[in-house]
Amino acid sequence: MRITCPWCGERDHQEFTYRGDAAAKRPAMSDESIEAHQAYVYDRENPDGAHRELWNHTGGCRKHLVVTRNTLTHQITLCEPIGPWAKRLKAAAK
Amino acid sequence: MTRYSAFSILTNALRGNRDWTPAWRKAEPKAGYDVIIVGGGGHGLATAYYLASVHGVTNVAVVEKGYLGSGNIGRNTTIVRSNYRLPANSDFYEKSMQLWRGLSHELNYNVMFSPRGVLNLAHTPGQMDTYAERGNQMRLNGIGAELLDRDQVARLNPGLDVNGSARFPVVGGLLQPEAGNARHDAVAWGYARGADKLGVDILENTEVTGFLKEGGKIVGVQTRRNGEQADIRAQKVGVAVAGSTGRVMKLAGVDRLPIESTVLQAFVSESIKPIIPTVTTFGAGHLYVSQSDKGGLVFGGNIDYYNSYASRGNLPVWEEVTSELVAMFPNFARLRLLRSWGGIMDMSMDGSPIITTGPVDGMFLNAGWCYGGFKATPASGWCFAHTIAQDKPHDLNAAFTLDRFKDGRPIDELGAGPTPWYH
Amino acid sequence: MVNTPDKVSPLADLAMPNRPAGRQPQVELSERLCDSLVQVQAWPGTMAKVHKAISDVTGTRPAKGHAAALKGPVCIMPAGPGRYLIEDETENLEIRLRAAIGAHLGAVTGLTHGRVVVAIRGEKAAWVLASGIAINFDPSAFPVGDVRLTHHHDIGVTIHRTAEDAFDLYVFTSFARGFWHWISTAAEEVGYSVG
Amino acid sequence: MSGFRLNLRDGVGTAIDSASTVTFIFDGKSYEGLRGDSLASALIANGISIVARSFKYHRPRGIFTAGSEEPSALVTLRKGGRTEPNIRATEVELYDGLIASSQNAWPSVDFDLMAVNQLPGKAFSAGFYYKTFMGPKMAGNRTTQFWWLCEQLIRRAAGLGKGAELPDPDRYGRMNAFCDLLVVGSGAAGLAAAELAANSGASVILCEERALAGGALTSAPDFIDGQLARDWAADKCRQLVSHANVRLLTRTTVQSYFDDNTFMAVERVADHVPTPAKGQVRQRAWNIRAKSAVFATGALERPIVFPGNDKPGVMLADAVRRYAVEYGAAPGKQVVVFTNNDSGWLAARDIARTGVVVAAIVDVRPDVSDVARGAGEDSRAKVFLGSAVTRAKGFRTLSAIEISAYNELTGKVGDTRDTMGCDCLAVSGGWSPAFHLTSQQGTKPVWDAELQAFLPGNPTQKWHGAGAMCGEMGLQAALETGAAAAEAALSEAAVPAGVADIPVVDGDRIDFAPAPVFEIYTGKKSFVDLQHDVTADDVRLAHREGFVSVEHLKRYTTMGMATDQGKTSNLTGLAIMARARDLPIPEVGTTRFRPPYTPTALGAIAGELYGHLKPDRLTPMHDWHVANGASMYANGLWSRPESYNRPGESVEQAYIREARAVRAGVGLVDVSTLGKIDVQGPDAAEFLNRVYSNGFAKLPVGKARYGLMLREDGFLFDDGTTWRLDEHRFLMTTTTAGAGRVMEHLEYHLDVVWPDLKVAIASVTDEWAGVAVAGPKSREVLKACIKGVDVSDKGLPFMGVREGMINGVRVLVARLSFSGERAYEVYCGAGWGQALWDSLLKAGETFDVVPYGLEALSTLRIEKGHVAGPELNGRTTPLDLGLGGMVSNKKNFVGAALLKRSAFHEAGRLQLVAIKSTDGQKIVGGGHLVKGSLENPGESEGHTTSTCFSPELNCYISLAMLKQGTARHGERLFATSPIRNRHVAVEVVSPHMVDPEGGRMRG
Ligand SMILES: Cc1cc2nc3c(=O)[nH]c(=O)nc-3n(C[C@H](O)[C@H](O)[C@H](O)COP(=O)(O)OP(=O)(O)OC[C@H]3O[C@@H](n4cnc5c(N)ncnc54)[C@H](O)[C@@H]3O)c2cc1C
Ligand SMILES: NC(=O)c1ccc[n+]([C@@H]2O[C@H](COP(=O)([O-])OP(=O)(O)OC[C@H]3O[C@@H](n4cnc5c(N)ncnc54)[C@H](O)[C@@H]3O)[C@@H](O)[C@H]2O)c1
Ligand SMILES: Cc1cc2nc3c(=O)[nH]c(=O)nc-3n(C[C@H](O)[C@H](O)[C@H](O)COP(=O)(O)O)c2cc1C
Ligand SMILES: [Zn+2]
Repeated sequence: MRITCPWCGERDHQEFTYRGDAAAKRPAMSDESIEAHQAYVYDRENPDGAHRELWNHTGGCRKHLVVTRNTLTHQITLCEPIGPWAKRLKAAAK
Repeated sequence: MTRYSAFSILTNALRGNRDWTPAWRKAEPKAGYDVIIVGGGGHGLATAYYLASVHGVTNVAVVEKGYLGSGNIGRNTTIVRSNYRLPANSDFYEKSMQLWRGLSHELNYNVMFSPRGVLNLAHTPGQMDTYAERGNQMRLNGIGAELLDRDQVARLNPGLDVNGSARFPVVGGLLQPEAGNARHDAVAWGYARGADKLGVDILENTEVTGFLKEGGKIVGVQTRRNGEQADIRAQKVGVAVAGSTGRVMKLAGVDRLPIESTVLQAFVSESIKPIIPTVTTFGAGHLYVSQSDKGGLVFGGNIDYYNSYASRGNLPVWEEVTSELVAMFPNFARLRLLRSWGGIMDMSMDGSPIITTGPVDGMFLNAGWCYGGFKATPASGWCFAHTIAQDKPHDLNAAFTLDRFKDGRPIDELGAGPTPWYH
Repeated sequence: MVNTPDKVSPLADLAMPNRPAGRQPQVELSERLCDSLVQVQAWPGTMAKVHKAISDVTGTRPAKGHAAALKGPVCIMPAGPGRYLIEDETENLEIRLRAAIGAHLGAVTGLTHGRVVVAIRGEKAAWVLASGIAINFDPSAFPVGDVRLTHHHDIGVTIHRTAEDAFDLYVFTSFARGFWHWISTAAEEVGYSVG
Repeated sequence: MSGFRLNLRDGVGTAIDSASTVTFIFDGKSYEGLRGDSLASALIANGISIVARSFKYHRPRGIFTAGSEEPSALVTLRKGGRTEPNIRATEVELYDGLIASSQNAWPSVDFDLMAVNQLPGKAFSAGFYYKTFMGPKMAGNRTTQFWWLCEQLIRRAAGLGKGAELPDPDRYGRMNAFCDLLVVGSGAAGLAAAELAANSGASVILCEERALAGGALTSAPDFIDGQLARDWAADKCRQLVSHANVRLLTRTTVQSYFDDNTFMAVERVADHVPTPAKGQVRQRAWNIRAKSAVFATGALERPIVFPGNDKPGVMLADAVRRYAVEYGAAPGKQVVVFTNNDSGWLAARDIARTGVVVAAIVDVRPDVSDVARGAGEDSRAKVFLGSAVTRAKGFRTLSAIEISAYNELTGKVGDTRDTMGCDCLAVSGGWSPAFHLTSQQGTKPVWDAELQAFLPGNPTQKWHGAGAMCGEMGLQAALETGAAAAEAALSEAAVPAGVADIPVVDGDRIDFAPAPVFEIYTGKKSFVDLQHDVTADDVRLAHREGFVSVEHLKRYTTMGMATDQGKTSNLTGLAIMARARDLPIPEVGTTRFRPPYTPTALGAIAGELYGHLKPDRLTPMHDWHVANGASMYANGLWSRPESYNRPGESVEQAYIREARAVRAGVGLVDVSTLGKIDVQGPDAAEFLNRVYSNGFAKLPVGKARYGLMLREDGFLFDDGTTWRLDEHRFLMTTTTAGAGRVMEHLEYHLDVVWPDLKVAIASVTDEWAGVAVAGPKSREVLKACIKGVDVSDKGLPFMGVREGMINGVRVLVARLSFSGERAYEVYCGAGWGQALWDSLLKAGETFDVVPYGLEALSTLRIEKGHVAGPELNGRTTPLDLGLGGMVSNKKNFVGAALLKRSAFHEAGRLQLVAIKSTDGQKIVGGGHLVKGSLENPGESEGHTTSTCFSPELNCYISLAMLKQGTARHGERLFATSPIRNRHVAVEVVSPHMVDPEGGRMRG
């Protein structure tokens, strides 16, 4: 697979480290409930089809991105920046 | 149905092999069953078989969307072992070993269970201690285990690079002498034939497309067979669809589970004369290899990490497994890869299986097999049949519930944590 | 007053100038000593100020896109969003940059000892690199002056294309010998000398 | 012995150099061939017909094809570490001194005793293994032993060639390539595609499996733009390589097609020479990322199945033609052509033109086209229409055939018309497009009734088919579809295509559609899969037993599972099953092709990783350690000193001496491998406070703190000290093994979870060398060499961090202790690591400083009850390890919520304790704690984690995890290791065995 890092450009997926389902959102620091953390840590939708997932470009700029990829075909339709630099990277892409 | 034996083979041969009959019937679906098992893989078929043979529940259908054995049962690297560390795993997989030993006779089908030994190589003294700890746990549980030094390992596997100059020198290994391989397809076919003989209907090319629900309880399945929809009712429905767990459970309204699906690739080389006697694993990476009876080196390594339902693998894993294999056996570099393929793994969050009642009323779930469900096939079927017939888990699978994640009792052999692709 | 001892490179004994007899070598490998290397990370809202601070200290500003900015001994290489690797001759670069860029503007990390620079040049330089590094070395995709962050298996590498046939490779120090082993083995095919 | 070398002249032997002879050895005998020969053509020219034995029945096998689809002619090449089994003779380029031998036969291919396997014949039918060898039922494990014995014998009989016993001395390489367009196959279609793309300025890679580019053109009699086909092809190649944007790779097979148009092709760089030149790789794996691809892989001829069809001498028609035309090697003196389509007639004509006698053409069709008829006349062969070859006869090799009347509609065989002497039967059963690559990607092929073949189907990735690969069998069509495919591909790669200039072909125009005849059935033994000995009856048996799905058919009979993957047999077997089921072929389906396209050397896939799997990671003081007697220990990729062994000293003696010296005086240990992460920013303290379970917000500048990091599920993840260098700048240290994953953990939280925190992190593991100076005299050592730091307890208190100079080197010193003694960690720039080490050694001389290794380091921390890797095994919580005090209940942090789960607070958990040997025996690693004897140990109540001899306590000790251990200090148990035959009486004690109050380290 080829993943387009919003900063480095298109690279082999081997340069990236998979970090799983982007839908898993950590509860806020104010939320200490076991249930909420439980869902975040263990429960996955595991869809067959479009999957928004996190990758870290560990073999490059070491920034995370969100990749939308079809789990049936492996086709990647979107690579979006995430994190503090997301806004700037998006703007630069335009 | 003909009983299989050397005698039946000879007499049939004399008659030009004309009298053999189908190994299992091409059954037509009935309107309803006591139990429907979704998934005609090893676990589904074994479950049906033990429901009929142990619990006397024979009004059973196994519903399989493709050809029988098209899932992981037909695409694994066939390693059978019980060299586990944690008690729940150890007891469960040892039960499986016991069933494996008698399986060919029980099914009157040669599943070619071959106790050739599984050898885990160690590359540092620290790793030897870790293996010793596991081996001792096995011994204490009554499972055979031996710690081998470098020379013993070298004698067992002549081509192995035991040179001190290797990048990861071999210092020894842990051997489970009674572990080994079995013939993947034969397990599926043997269980199918055995279950069929006891009256179980095996419905191939029949996909479950939904579940029938009444008052929140599952009362059957919707299917598509040869392009046609049909409902089949059942008192109880067991789901054993391995890599498809996510999609099938969604049909039952269970949207989230502690499972992710990923590809695991397997590889086979061209046939050659016997070159490695045992199943051997590389301890400084992730690689396991054994030789099939046909002569092919069957090997595999890590999963492809990312979620996937496509049984198609990637190139980095090719590079990783082959480089580890030739690092271990530098005399294999000129041997050639014949074929590679992928299977969809139902990776659970702690790397251990789930065999449980629920999570919906009227339903039973068998999933989360990760890399290692082939060896579990007999015990999994045995326990799942018990769970379905008795409406509660057997002691052997009592720990393999979904609740374990809620309560903080993961069965995490590697200590890798809730990241499925680390297991 | 004791003098600061010389920095010792892990390649000290390996990258010894050497020209093999016989076949004309098609690449030259060498170690380029680097006196000062500092990483600067701006915060998303402070880019302009950080650029200014860098320019105040080094006399030059980061270039656009993935190009390195060069001026005399100074080389400013883009190393991620808002992040630069700055090389200079002066030893107190880190201290001066930290003084110019306070925590409110960004972070300054000294990496002088953390990287070893391997230089490769020659007609087949791109060929040798491509045999282990999975980026496109075609000049249309990787122009002279550009910088790429990538890896060779376990080893992170920052590549600066200094000419069509020349590259500076910034490699993690602890891996430098492993990297040298790889690149010199790869270069055997085309023949190499050590400069 | 019927093959021979033809008179070489224009148009006969076009691929070989008649003037240069080459000597080679086959089965110990020396033969001559010509440069340009393949091993197969040279064997044919030397009259050798039996080159191999089949897999199961050990039947004699000859050469069947002229390419990589060969099922039969497998040999072993070379010797020693270069031994290569199962090599297709059809693909081997002859070189001087080549050594080949037959395999899977004993004593020889001509007379193979294993052929007795044929006798029980029908008993060895498909699936017979599953029905027998189960043996008598016996107690326990012994039940399986009968099969175990049989299996050993079966395994020895199975297999093909023997693998090498020695390591492969050759090297393998890799090349990463990028292009706009990858063209696979250099036949007419591929050349046309490459030409258009080349002229459009696109970057093009053209891969051709064979040594000679041109595909079918190399033996075609046609003219293209007035030029003989092979000359045209040669010209085109010359033009192509003159473009800077084109790379033509011959001897390069595109093996695998991965996601996003990533391909792996393998170039056989030095297989056509005796050994690779210096520095040269044997094979090179090309990892190609192509914006788009054109597959012009041609079509594979398939046979017709009939009784006796496996006899050496029966070959594919196009192969016979190629041997005669290209190699000037006639496979027989009397050739008969058996076909169901017109291409067989053209083959007959071309064969006859080389001077080989074509005695007859047998066609199942009652009538054929005029072109075919004309070709038949040219070949001067006797023609049998509406006829079939119903039997191949001969002892071991083909000597005659039986021709009978045949009704192509009913499949009925009529009267025998003729028995004809012939030593070569050239069969054509039609053409199957080679869509293996697209099938690898999961594209479902579609049936073409006219061609009686599957076509590739609709693309799911960026590729386009051209030529015979997509059913366009004619040469003109190949040229046209090649250009069209390139045009479509270029638009995908966003390169404007120029105008295609399509050449004009002058040659045969035939209809390739065959009669739908796959098998001539007479009830006698005929083979579908020649390598695996799968017969047509096996297919019918599978049908009878219910293995009717193609995938079941394949697995039950092993059809198509041999080294050729059924390239020439799958469709035929499928057709026989379709007939048995009375279904049209497409409804029976087809099996899936998987990568690689042809068997690929494992070394080639490993590429540059063959030989050096992983790089070493070394500290700046590595060379010193090695020079000073250290035995080195692998810790992940790092290499670390285990102990510095004096002459005659064992590792155990050495580490005990070292540890003792530290407790008594002072020692130095290289801690450069610890993970080090620079954490900076206005929110750095807050960030640390969130990722550590203990508080970090209020850590003063100039102080370090030991921190615990948990996973979000509450289990321990990593530990280490973090030093506050200034208000917004911290230096975090991690365990050696955990450095990478901690870095990723932090990056994840900064990018994904708390993107609003202003924190930057950077790995500085390689920036800093680290030396720990430990022992009661450590302060004196430091004092003797450090400048700018007051090392008094007040000036540098426990956990204090200061900056100073040692012999001109700027250092960071932190007063930390892993050993439990007064100790300091001194860090400096890695390039000065050795200088620092030397300075500290020098300063320590008067205090008898010793360097110590990992073993002593670990001994000291075990005595002290400090946890490390073996205790942080991913299944322990801070509470289990007695570190509950480091779990803040005043703040939320990663892992806080799930640590509250019930199971973590139950009685009966494994808890950290220490054990002491009470009988003087050694506690070996990996033991379990039990109450019983060695023979009858009882249940495991826990296990040891880190074990050593304690010089301080003068006995063997170990840290251990014990059920409810905290409450069991004082209890007597046994540390048992049945696997090492050890059973040691131990006492459970508190893990804090040395200086529990910490007075020594706090000073
Ligand atoms: C490459 C590879 C190597 C492996 N190696 C080993 C090994 O060495 N040792 C080991 O112990 N384990 C190994 N495993 C794991 C093992 O194969 C699996 O864990 C095990 O086979 C899973 O159980 P199963 O046989 O029931 O699954 P499967 O055979 O996958 O059965 C599930 C069945 O459910 C069917 N299904 C899915 N959805 C539906 C639906 N909607 N309706 C009807 N049917 C449906 C599928 O078609 C499939 O046939 C390996 C797996 C792979 C992929
Ligand atoms: N001899 C016959 O009777 C006959 C039958 C059918 C077609 N044809 C002729 O075949 C030609 C069709 O041209 P074409 O270009 O489609 O096919 P082709 O057969 O001329 O060329 C295909 C080429 O692809 C190469 N190839 C296949 N797979 C490969 C892989 N994975 N990696 C690298 N190389 C690979 C083959 O070695 C071959 O050289 C026409 O000339 C047509 O007349 C002839
Ligand atoms: C243990 C084992 C051994 C195999 N050996 C061979 C083999 O010798 N030849 C072969 O072509 N395929 C072999 N296969 C692979 C199958 O052909 C097939 O790829 C696999 O069952 C997956 O099915 P699929 O490729 O149709 O998806 C083997 C599979 C397994 C599990
Ligand atoms: Zn990037």
